[in-house]
Formats: sequence, C-alpha cells, structure tokens
Amino acid sequence: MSTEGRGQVWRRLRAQRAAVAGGAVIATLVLVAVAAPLFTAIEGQNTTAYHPELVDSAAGGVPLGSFGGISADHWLGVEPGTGRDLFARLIYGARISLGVAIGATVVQVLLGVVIGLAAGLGNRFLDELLSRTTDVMLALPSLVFAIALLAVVPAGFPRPVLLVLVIGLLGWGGTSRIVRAQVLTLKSLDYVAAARLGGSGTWRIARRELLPSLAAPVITYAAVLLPLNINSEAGLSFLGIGVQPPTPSWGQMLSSATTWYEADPAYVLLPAGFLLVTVVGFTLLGEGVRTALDPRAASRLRVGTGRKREEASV
Amino acid sequence: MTGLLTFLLRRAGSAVLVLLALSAVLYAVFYIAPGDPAQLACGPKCGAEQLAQVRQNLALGDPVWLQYWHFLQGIVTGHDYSTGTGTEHCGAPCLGLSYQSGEQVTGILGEKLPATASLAIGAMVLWLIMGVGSGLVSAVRRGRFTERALTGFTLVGTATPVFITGILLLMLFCSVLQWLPYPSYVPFTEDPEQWAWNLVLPWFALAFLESAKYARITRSSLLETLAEDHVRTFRAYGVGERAIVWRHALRGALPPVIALSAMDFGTMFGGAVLTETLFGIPGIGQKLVTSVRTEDLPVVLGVTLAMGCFVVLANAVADVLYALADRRVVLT
Amino acid sequence: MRPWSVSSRRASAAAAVLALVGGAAACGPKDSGAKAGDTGAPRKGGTLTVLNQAAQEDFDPARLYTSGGGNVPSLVFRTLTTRNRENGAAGSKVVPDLATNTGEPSVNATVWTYHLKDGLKYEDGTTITSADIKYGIERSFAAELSGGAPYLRDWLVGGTDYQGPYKDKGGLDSIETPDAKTIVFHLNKPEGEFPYLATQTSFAPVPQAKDAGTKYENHPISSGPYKVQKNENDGEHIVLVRNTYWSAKTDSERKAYPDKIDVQSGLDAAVINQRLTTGSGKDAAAVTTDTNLTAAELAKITGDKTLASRVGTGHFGYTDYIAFNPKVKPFDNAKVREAISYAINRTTVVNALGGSSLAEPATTYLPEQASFGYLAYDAFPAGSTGNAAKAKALLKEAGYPDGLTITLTHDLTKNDEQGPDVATAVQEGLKAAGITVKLDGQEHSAFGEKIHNLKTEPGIFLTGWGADWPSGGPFLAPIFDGRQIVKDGWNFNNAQLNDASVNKEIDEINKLTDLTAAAKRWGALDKKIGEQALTVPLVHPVYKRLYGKDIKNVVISDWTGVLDISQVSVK
Amino acid sequence: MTSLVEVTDLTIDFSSDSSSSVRAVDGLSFTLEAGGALGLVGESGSGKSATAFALLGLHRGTGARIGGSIRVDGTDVLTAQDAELRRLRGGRAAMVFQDPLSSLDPYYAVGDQIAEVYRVHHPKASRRAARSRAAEVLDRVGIPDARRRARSRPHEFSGGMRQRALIAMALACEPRLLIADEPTTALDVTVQAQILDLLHDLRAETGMGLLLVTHDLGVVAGSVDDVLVMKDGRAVETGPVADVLRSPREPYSRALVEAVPRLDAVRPARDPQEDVLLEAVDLRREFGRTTAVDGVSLIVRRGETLGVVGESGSGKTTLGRMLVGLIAPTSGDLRHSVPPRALQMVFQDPVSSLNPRRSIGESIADPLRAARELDDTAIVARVRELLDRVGLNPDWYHRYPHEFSGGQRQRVGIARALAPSPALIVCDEPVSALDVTTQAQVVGLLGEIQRDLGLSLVFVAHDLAVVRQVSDRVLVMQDGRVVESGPADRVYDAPEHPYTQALLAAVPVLDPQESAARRTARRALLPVG
Repeated sequence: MSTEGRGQVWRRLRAQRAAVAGGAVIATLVLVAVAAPLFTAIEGQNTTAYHPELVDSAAGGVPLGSFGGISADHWLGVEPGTGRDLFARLIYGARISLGVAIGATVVQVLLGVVIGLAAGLGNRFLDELLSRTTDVMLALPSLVFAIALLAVVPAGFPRPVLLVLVIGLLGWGGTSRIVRAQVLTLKSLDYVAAARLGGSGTWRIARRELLPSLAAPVITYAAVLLPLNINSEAGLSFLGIGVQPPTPSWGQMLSSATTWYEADPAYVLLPAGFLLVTVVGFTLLGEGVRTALDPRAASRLRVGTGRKREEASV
Repeated sequence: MTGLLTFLLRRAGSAVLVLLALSAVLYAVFYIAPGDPAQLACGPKCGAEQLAQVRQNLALGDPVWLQYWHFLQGIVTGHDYSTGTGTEHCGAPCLGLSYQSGEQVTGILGEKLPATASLAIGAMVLWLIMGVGSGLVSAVRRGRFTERALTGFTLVGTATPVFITGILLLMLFCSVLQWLPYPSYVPFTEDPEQWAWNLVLPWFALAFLESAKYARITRSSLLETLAEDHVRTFRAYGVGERAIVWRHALRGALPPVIALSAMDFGTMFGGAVLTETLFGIPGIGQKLVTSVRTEDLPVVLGVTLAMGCFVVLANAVADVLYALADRRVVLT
Repeated sequence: MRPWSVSSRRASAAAAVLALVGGAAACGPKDSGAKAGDTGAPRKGGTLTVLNQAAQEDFDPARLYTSGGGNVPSLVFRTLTTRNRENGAAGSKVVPDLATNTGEPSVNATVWTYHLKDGLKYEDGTTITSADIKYGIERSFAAELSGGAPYLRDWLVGGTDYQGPYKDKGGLDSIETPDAKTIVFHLNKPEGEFPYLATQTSFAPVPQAKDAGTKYENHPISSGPYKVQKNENDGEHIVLVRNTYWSAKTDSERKAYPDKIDVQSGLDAAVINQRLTTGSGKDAAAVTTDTNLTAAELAKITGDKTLASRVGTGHFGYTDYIAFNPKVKPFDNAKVREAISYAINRTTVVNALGGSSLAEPATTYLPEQASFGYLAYDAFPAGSTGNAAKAKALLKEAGYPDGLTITLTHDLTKNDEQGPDVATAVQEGLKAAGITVKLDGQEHSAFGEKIHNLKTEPGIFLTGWGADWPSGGPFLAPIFDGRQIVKDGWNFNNAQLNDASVNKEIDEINKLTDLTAAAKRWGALDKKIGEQALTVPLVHPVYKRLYGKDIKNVVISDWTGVLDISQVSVK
Repeated sequence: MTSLVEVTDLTIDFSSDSSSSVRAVDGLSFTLEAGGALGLVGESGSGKSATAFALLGLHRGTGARIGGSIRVDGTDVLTAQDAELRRLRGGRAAMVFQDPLSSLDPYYAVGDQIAEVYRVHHPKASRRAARSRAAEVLDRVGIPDARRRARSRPHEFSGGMRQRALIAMALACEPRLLIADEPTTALDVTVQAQILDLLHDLRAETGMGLLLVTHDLGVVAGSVDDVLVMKDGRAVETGPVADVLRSPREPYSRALVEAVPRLDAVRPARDPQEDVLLEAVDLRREFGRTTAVDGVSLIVRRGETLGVVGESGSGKTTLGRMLVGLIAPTSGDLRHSVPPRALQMVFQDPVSSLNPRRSIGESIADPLRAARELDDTAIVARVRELLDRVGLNPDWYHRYPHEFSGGQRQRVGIARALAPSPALIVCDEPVSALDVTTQAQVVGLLGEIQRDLGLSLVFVAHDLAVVRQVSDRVLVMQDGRVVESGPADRVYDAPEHPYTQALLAAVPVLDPQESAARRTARRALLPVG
C-alpha cells in the first residue's frame, strides 16, 4: 500500500464518528487492561483475595449491602460466595478477553491466508479438497470441537495460549474462503499474466502481486473476526473450558452469574456490560476500517431512489 | 438437469471424503485423549478383571484402525450386537452403540433431534422475518432515523453473544416482568401450546443474534441490486419505487439470503450448544458436549458425522437454491 | 395447565407475540400461596411428578449402583433387605424387605442365610423365588451389564472369576438355593455388614425366562409397588403405575400413596428449581431426587417464607476432603501434611460450596452420624479460617522456612465439589501460611483416571467419598485398607496406606455382626488414622431440595439425605 | 410550438467525497426539435451521459446537484413532481442504455418486462393487452418469432437481440423522444450496424426525436441531423453533422475527427522480411465444451506486424495468449526461435494490467528483477530509460497507477513489455479502452518503437480501421478459425470471404452521405440476427 494510500485510509477512518467512538472504547479498554495492576493498586484490592465477611454465608453467599456490595473499598461490589473484588476481576478479565481474541485472530488470518492461497493457486484437486474442508470448518459447531481439543491437551499447557490455538485452528475458514475468492479474481487479472510473462514463478507472484492486494480484504475480515473471537473465548469460558480459575475471565464470570440474576443482578450485568461494550466497540471500529479500506463499497451503496429529495434540487 | 445431477454427485463424492477424514481425525483425537471409555462405562468402583471384560465387550481391545474399520462397516451394512440373552440388530446406517448407555447412536440422534429441530425451525422463521424485514426497511429508508435505529439494532445484535441475550431475556421476562415461564422444553407431540411458550425465549435469543446478520446481508444485497443497471432501466421507464423494490430489487437481493439461511439451518441442526445449555433444551448440541466429556466416542462420532452430513447437505442445497434463484449462476 | 396457555388460545396467530406479553402478565410464580408440606394425613391417589437432571439411563437392577436400593428404582425392585424409611438417624437402619429378617449369619459371618416372605409376587402374578434372586445377582457379573457395585465380586467365593450367566451357564456355586424360599451366600471372609449390601438392587429378583439381556431395562419385571408403564428416550421419561400384585402386607417400608409416578429427566437444574418454585399445574405435586438448591437459589428463597417451608434438608453420609499421596514429595513429610491441615481455611471452602446452609465444615473423615460411628476429633485445629502461624512453624520444621509451592489437582467441572471453585478457595486459604498453590485442573473423566491410578496419582488433590451404606466400613476400608491398593487399575487407597494394625482392625470389625458395636470401633479407627494427616477433611455437604406445595409426608433419612418417594403423598 | 428538448445553462455537480465535488456538466445549452436527431459526442468524462440522464431526471436522489433548466416535451424536469416525472419517463421520453444485458432484469421474461412498462403508462390495459403489445414491439424491432421469444429471459438472448428488446421497450409507449446512451458500444461491429439501421428506420417510421449519445464519430455520421461536440462538460462545437465532420471549425473537433482511424488509410509499404520468428501450426484450444481456437496456423516474421481481426468470441484473444505462452494449446504446435522471455504482451485493460499496489517503476522492473541479471542501480537506470522511451517522465518511477490516465498506463504497459528486450510483442486490443485521440497516440508509439527496435508485433483488435493502420499482414478470424488472411491492402481492398466483406461493410464511416449509401448496400449483405 502506498504511503499516500495509508494516509487516505486513516483520514477516512477518522471521518467516521462511530468508528472513532469504537476506537476510543477499545483504546480505553486496552489501556485499562495493560494498566490493570495500577488500577487495582489504587483501589487497594486484587483479583484473588476472599472476603467472607462481605457475604451472607447462610443465604448462599449473597453479597451484603446494595448493588452487589458496592462500597468505597469495592468499586463494583464483590462476587457472591467468595467476596472477591469485582472491579479487579473485571479489568483483569479484559486482559484475557483482548489477548486471546487478538492472538486467535492472528492465527486465523495466517492459516486462512496460507490455505486460501494454496486453494486459489493450487490445482483443481487441491482446490476442491481445501474448499470442501473449508465448508465443513465454517459450518461445524466449533465450540464442540474446541471442547474435544481442549480435553486432549495436557493440563499443564498454558490455557490462554491453548485457547488462542484452538479458536485459531477452528476459525480460519472464513479468511481462507475470502482469500481463495480474491486469489481467483486476482489470478485472472492481466497484471498477474504480465508478471508471469516477465518470468515470475508462482511463489514470487503470490508474494509480490497477490499478497499486497489481499491486505485490504484480509484486514477488513480480521476486524470482523476480532469481536467474534472475543465471543468465542467468552463462550468457551461460559461452558467452563476456557481459562481456568483463579484467572478471571468475563465468560467464566457470566457462567457463574447465570443463576444469580435474581439474587444479585449486578453480578450478571457487570461482565455482560463489559463484554457487550467491548464487542460493540470492536464491531464499530471494524465497520469503520471496512469503509475506510474500501470506499467504493461504501459509495456503491449510496445510490438514488429516484425520489425527489429536497437537497437534490437546491 | 444432468448438470444438476453431476453437480450433486461431485458434491456427494467430496463430502464423503471430507466426512471420512473428519471421522478419522476424531477417532485419532479420542484415541490420544486421556480417559478410558471402558472405565467410564464400568462405573466408578469397577475392578480390574471386570474392566478387562467390559473392554472386551466394547471391542476396545482391538487395534484402533480395526475399531474404525468396524465403525465404517456398520454404516454400510449394519451390525448385530449381543444383548447377553440374544442379539440386537442395528440397521444400516449403524453408528454403533453408546459406551455409556448401550443405546444405538441412531436412536439417540432420533431422540435428540426433535428438540434441536424445534429450536432451529422456530428461530429460523423468526430471524428471517425480523432480519429480512429490518434489512428491507433500512435499505429503503436510507439515511433516516429508522435506518439508524435498525443499524444500531443489527450492530448490537451481531455483537451480543447468545448467552448474554439469553440471560438478559430471562432476567427481563421471567424474573422482573414474570410474563413467561422459565423455559422447560416440552415436546411438540405432547403439548404444542406449551412447546411454543417454552421455546419463545430461546427462539428470540437465537433470532436476535441471527437476524442481525440477515438484516445486514439483506440490506447490502438490496442496496447492491438497487444500484444495478436494470433497476435504473425501470426507473427510467417511470416504474414506481414500490414496484421496483418488490418486483425487481428484492427478487435479485434474495438469493444470497436464501443460500445463507439454508446453510445456517444446517448448522443449527448440529445444535446450538450455548443456547441449548443456557435454556436446558435437551438437544443434539448438549448431547454432544456431554458425550465429549464422558468420552462416549460412538455418540460423538455419530453426532458429528450426522452434523457434518447436515452441513454438507445444507451447503449443497444452498448452492442449488442459489442457482435456481439466480439463473445466471452456473453450477460447477 | 398453566394460566398463560389460556390466554394464548384466545390470541390470534398474528398477535401471538403481543398476547403472550399482555396476557401472561397476570400469572407467574407469585401465586404460590398454598401452604406447603400440609400436615394433614396422607391419602392414596393422584400422580407424583419427579423432575430430575440425570435420566435413568440404567434401569436394570444389575447395572444400577445405588445406596440402599435407590429412590425411583426402589419403587420397582424389592431386595432382600432395605433401608428403614424414617426421618433422620432412624433411617440409617437396615430392615428386611423380601426376606423375613436382615439375615442369619454363621458364627464367623462368612455364611449368610435368608428366607423369603410368603405371598411375594411379580407384576405378572408369578411367585418370586430364591432362584430368581440368585439369577439376578449372577447377571450383575456379566460384562454386558456392567456398572453395579463391586462388593459381591470381592466377597462371594469364586466371585472374581465368574463371568455372569450368559457366558458361564453353570452359575455361581457360592450362592445356594436349597429351596424356593431360601438363599444362602458363602463369603470368602467375614462380613458383618452383609445385610447392608443386600439392600442393593443386584439383590432384586429377575425371572430368568423374562431376561432380555441389555434390553431388560426397558421393561424390568417389577417386584415392588409400581411397574413400568412407559420408558422413553432411554430413561428420560419413565411412567410408573401400580403393580396390582404387590401387597402392602408383605412390604412395611413402601407406602405407595400416589397411583402414578411420572419421572421426567434430562432437565436443567435451574429449570427444575424454577418449576418447583412456581409449582403450577402438575408441578405442584412434584419433587426432585437429584437436584440441590444452588447458592443463588438459596439466596432468593431465604427471603421467602412460604418457599423456605418447602425446602427439605438432608444429610447424606459424604465427606469432601483433600487427599495426599505420601509417595510424592514433599507430602512424604508428615509435617508438611500437618502444616496444610493447620493452614486450611474451611470458611472459604464452605462459601465456595454455597455457604453454611449447604456445607458444614468437617474435621473428621467420617460423617457426623452415629451409624457411621462418628467420634468427634480435630487432630490439627485450624479454627474456622486456618492457623497460619502454626502451619508456618511446622513448615519451618519441615525445612521450608520460606514457604512452599505445591500443585493441587482438581476437576474442571463447574460447580463440582472437586471443581475449580473449591480449588481456588483452598489455594487462597493456604496463601496466608506462605503456601503457594498452583492449580492443575483436569476434565472430569481424566481427573478420575489420574487420581485413581497409582502411576499418575498426584501428590495432593481434591476428592470426596460417600458411603454405599451408612456405616464406617464402606467409608474406611476402600480408602485405608492396605490390601485394597490396586496396582493396575482403579485405586481408592490414595494414601497407599498399608498399616498392619489398621488392616487387622478392619478385619476384626468386619467379623462383628452387632452393627452398633462395630460402629464404635469404626469411629475409633477413624480418629487413629486421622492423626496421620493423610487427608484434610473439608466439609460434609448438606442437601437442600425444594418440593411441590401439594407434597405431603416428606421423609428424609440420613441414609440417603433425600426425600423418599415411596413415602410421599400428593393428596 | 416549443422544442422537444430545451436545455438551458445546465450544470451538474457530483460530490465524490464529503467535501470536494466534480462539475460534470458546465453551462450546457441545446435544443432538439420534434422529430429531429441530435448526436451528443465526446470522449470519456465529457459529461455527455450525465446530460442524457439529466433529461429524465435520473440524478434525483443521488446527491448530484443540478442547475439551469431542462424541459422535455413540455415538462420542466427539475421542478416536476415525482408522479409527473414518472409519466414522462418511458411514456413520452424513453431511454436505451449501453449494456443491454445488465439493463434488463435477469429474473423476468423480456416480454413481461416490456408489458410491465406498458402497464405503468396504460394502467387500464389488461395484462393480456400489455403482453400482446410487447410481442408487437418485439416483432417490430426484428425479433423473429416474437410471441414465443417474449417468454425468454435476457440471458437467453444474444447481445444484439437484447439491445433490440431494450429498443422495443422504449417503443412500447410510443414516446416522442428516444435517448440512446452509447447504444452500440458493447456490440460487435456487424451488430452495431444493424442496431443503428434499426434506429434509423424507427425514426423515419414513427417520427420520434432521437438524442444519440456516443463517443464514436462514425456512429453519429449516419444517424443524426445535428451534432454537438462536448469536452469537459462544455459544448465545443455544434452544427449539422455533415458540416462538423467534414470541416470542423474548432481545433478540438478537428483533432477528434482527424484521430479517427480510417479504413482507407494507406500505410507506407515495407519490405517483407523472410526471417520467421514464430510459427504456429494447427493450434487448438478448448474450454470445457467450447472450442475457442480451432486449428489456426500462422507465421510471424521478424520486424513485421501481423494484424488479427475478429468480433467478440472469434478466439483472437485466446490465440494471442497462446502465442506468448500464457495459455497452453490443447493441441497443435508452437515454434519460436527466441527464448520465452522475448515474447511479451500489451494488455487491453489499462486498469487491470497494472498492479495498483505497486509503483509503475517496480512493475516495469519486475521482469528485470525476476531475471536476476542486473543489480539494483542498473535496473533503476534501465527502467528510467524505458519510461523515457515510452514518453513518460522518468521521475514518475515511484508513482502509482491510479495517478495516471488510461493512455499513460498503456504506455507503462508497453514499457514493461519492453523491459526484457523482447523480439515479439502481442498487443491484445491495446487501444480499445482508450479515447480516440489517445488511441492515435498509442498506436503511433507502438509503430515508432517497432521501427526503432525492429520488433515483431501481433496486433489483435476488433477495430478494422485500427488494424489496417498498423498491419503488414492481416488474419480475419471467425468462430475460432481463420477465414481469410493476406497482405493488409489485399484483404481490405479486395476481401474474398463473405464474412470479411460483411465486416468491412459494417464499419461506420465519417461521411454522412457515404454512410447512407453503405446502409443501403448492407441490407443485401447482412441477415437480421
């Protein structure tokens, strides 16, 4: 991409209010996640300390006080049963959510690009094989396979890394499909023919002629994948096979919270809110990136209805 | 017509290959996985001698490739199993017997399918109505408040994981407002009315997520067709906007929607694990998860293969529907 | 019929969604006004609904693994003896069922003789014979019908090699049936607790002519007050109706008030508790036999007196504990084990398991019930939140002045008693004593295999033990009897304790046929073993279960801790 | 009596980004009397199509800003209510578009589409009446067996039939004005002639006015009375068609007219060389069931230009790609006396033939880098030299394709083909995507380079006039076969094969009188199809 192209993309991105808002939310979250130790130090809490004195043990461990035990010491209240500080657990949960999602996206994109390129440039048999595999990968409920895979790997393996790999290994289908389609289109373009006439081999063509053009659609798709991966991590944790306690994660918190929605609604709403805001933020940003990278797609959609509009005639 | 036939045959051929590969991978994964199905079938305080007997009875002593071969054989020819006092025939396609319960896997599939189908069909009807409807409205009402509101809805819809939507729906309708019963699956054959009432929340939870996707696709597909030359032709010939949208644009915009819904429907049949878990719907997805956890390989394999078949079938149906809906596409 | 369905019928299809929202507003769980657990005299009739999570996948007496014959199974299968159907401690007694008494032992308790009552009939009117009981037991040895308890295999002469009646037509010689009403068991060692064992469903009669192997479970021939009318989806929905050939005269234990029992399973725990809370329609006459209230539900119910009055509380003999493997360093050092015993914070563990209403802190390995021989002791007093100072001192003595790092193995299953919540609670509690705990979570099945295999057994892990009958024997012997260490298979003697004095004492107690005397000595043995710090007892769980508002005659014994369906009336 | 079309001081602005806007039409005025025919001629970007669209108010709702006034058949297009505008569209003024395939709804039968339009303007007409009207107009535009073919969908029609169907749709409501926006650009030359003839006949028959928008001066020559030459949104020259084409007054119109390649252009004869560079024997290529090239044999001599002419689908592009080795022949033999790298190609589409993500310098350098013979400095120097050679500033090395015009990009493509020092360049429609003035420059450049470097060229094109300009020898292709070949002058001046004769007869000429004469002559030669 030319430097000028980059500048243009950046300008177009900044012109979109929703994308800027999404980006701001993500930036804040990243900041909070990175500086989580600092924030918890200010609050004076940590993610693991139990506070039995803050819960009513005889009543199932419901937090004492209103709104899930919000107080000056515990800014967002405490967890039922254990009395652990919710603010600390939520902001540390952001690290897992963002880290796993970003890592998994990278794995998905790498795999997807390699497989998509192989299918697009390979012979008919390879293409057919990879395409059908992609079909199945795309459509099979990956959660189930994640469960099976997670069960196979020895428990000593660092869980977040494992999650990155599992989500990544199961989620490359979309990227590969897009890359393959793109490669098929690009392959028929004259500049690729010209490169072949100039003496370039397949690998050189893939690297020099195809990859640069794949960047925009792949980045766009990666921006769509990111929020989906956040949800995948949360889903796996929700099913109890994500990151393991005492490491806090939003999905895990939601999973424990499902039964508490009547006795302690704050316990449900907080992780749900964090997750929702993050995913919506990423989605807005992704939408913005898409429009910025492919302004034609955006303007293609700007067509007339043939109806008279006031601003049209003045 | 021969084109369609060869297309289907080729599709079926490659599908069989993929499913074979998939089942082989699963077999391998489970073979490597820690845990002993015989131990689980035998019970917690099972002695070593008894364990050996059970292992033999489940044919777990055979080499893994032989087990796999027998499994494939059963799909084609069926199998006879000893019940102790006699034999039980498991007709083709026989997917084997559950290690856990000794039931035929095909039977288990049959038991779990109605719940999953109930969830899938109802949710699909809802999401098609909601999704295509709001996509249509937001495409036609471009730039107005309705469009912005609907864009917001689809954005939040695609972003929200189903378990959050589900919990929030439960909180709102079962706890705060108390308008709905806490969902408890009732088979359609038992009481259609209760069946529907108890599925309303899961349907909406799933439909909320999916309809957002459909709204986006309908909208962009519709905007794309609205920008096409033939739409311009009819505008230039004085055809009214309503007729243009309904007769010309929508007709062109629907093929991708139809194709996608066929695929999603196939995937749904594989079980919406999270939705089933959250709402306690005894469907295929839940069965699969518990089977994975109890290492009930025949059930896992059977369910996965059935799921794979649904998916491949749905993909093929999607392509055929797409081609039928859009005569310009040639099947290859 | 629930009220909201009435409004739905009026609504047109187009307005269905709106009608649902508007019309249902009047209903909901608020109208649960009726006084629950009515004390009026129980009467016959009506339908009892049972709402359960786990389907009764095994409904074959050979495959069932129950304590005291089970709850639903016990309605269909009568056994030689059974549990006494009374509240609390009285319910821990074993009483005759098909037999005239709880068994006549030989002098050294190796031969047990039973005589059948008169007038015992199956659901088809044929007479129950001692040969049928023998055949039923033999079936439980068949590999096709695996899953039952292992005791008969270990105790009966020739049991280890016997392969069941399908492969071994000759039968098991150690069971004699001199006549149609007498059955004699020959054991390879003294077992004073044989009457307890005879409560298990493998002691139910199976007529050989009706045996259908693995398919028998679809319609087992009833000897109890109810017979199977319907068994759908592999035990997910079972309907039991009266067995007209059953006679209350031969059965003083089962009351059998309802005419029909409808067992619906495969339900989610939250669904079950919600339905019992709401209690509309059939759910008013519903109970659950496998679903506890969770902490969150308890938190909600605590504020609601009518609901709270519909909660049955029970104590099943069960202990959750930390197990050590002294073959693994540093747990070979008794001081390290003692330090951990002192450091343990039982309050956090109790809270992790749902709070003080759902779990009671335990300092003894045996449950706190007389039938087990409970003898109070606290070998390493940790107080309610742990004695960090004492623990640190012991660690210093053991050579760990700067603290210690250990890895605790646990189950990954959510809400499990060996699950991540308890593991983190232990982890956090030990922190105060300078012990850093790393967690090794395993999938449920892998966890079981890891901790019960001598080759893979970790140094410290969470586990629990429940009794197959309420006595010290099945609680202590499998865990601490050195001869029960299984080298290549499923081992429960986690500490791999092989102490001649302990082994000898177990043998001595097994010879006693006076169960009260035996209990006392089990209690003393528990204290003796407890002082070796091979386990850290954590909690004894408490069962809190809701039942419907029309349910009467709730009986919860200390044997099962769960309300007994055979006693419940819905009228 | 008012004019049929009155455009006064028309301006059209399109907003591209949120801030900037582009003025497509700037102060344009013209009139068209009832029954008259006006040609709107200009190169791409001249604003001619935007003007045509504005006549029907088609910019409404797109965000384009329109100033001035437009009256069509008494309707003030800019201020009219939606309903009134709808009555005008299709009812009194109908439009025919450039691409007949995409301009018809693929999902409905052609007859139904025409019937739908008819019923919009005749709400009282029954479905049946509308269908029979559709069949009637289809029959009028020369669709054989119209009643049956009315039930066919657009993709079942050939390109020419589709355009006929679109014209039939326009006729359905007997409009007073027909606007034809590049109606023949997407069509082959023989079909183009038929469509133009049809328009001509219909005008004579119905007396409707015609506004013909085109870039091709040859198209207007025989079809309109007056012509308006546009450039950059403004009128350059207007007047009777014969005057403007014969003796243009304005320099731009003159350049335009002069740039049009002529069939009768005489090319200085060159000495034929005997040295054979490339020989193809019985080349065949099949794609699935269709045979694109069916047994073509040819030779290319060193330093000569071989022209390959044919309509779309004749297999000329496939042949060209086989010659350089981009497509492998299914059978046949291809021999050349030079290494493969010495066979290069210049492509048709200046957009897709350059990688938009690489600077033009890098694109040209690519074959040099792939060869790994030169070091980086030498490569850059060579590229600069090549840029200079094709008439581009060597300092533009680091610029990207989107910064260049179509003609400039084609020059870059030529420079890239020259980089590996080729002996033969196959030019596949190298100028067909370019405006006529640019075409002339690029053709000139190719000739120059050939002369200087002694290259052989294979010049593949549909445009017979362009091919004659450059070629020593010519092959005429039809349906994958060579129907006629020989020295250019012989083939053009004395065509032997009927297909060659028909092709030459269909080429539009600039002289209106000659155009009319050729029209009469054509009727004998060409079947309706």
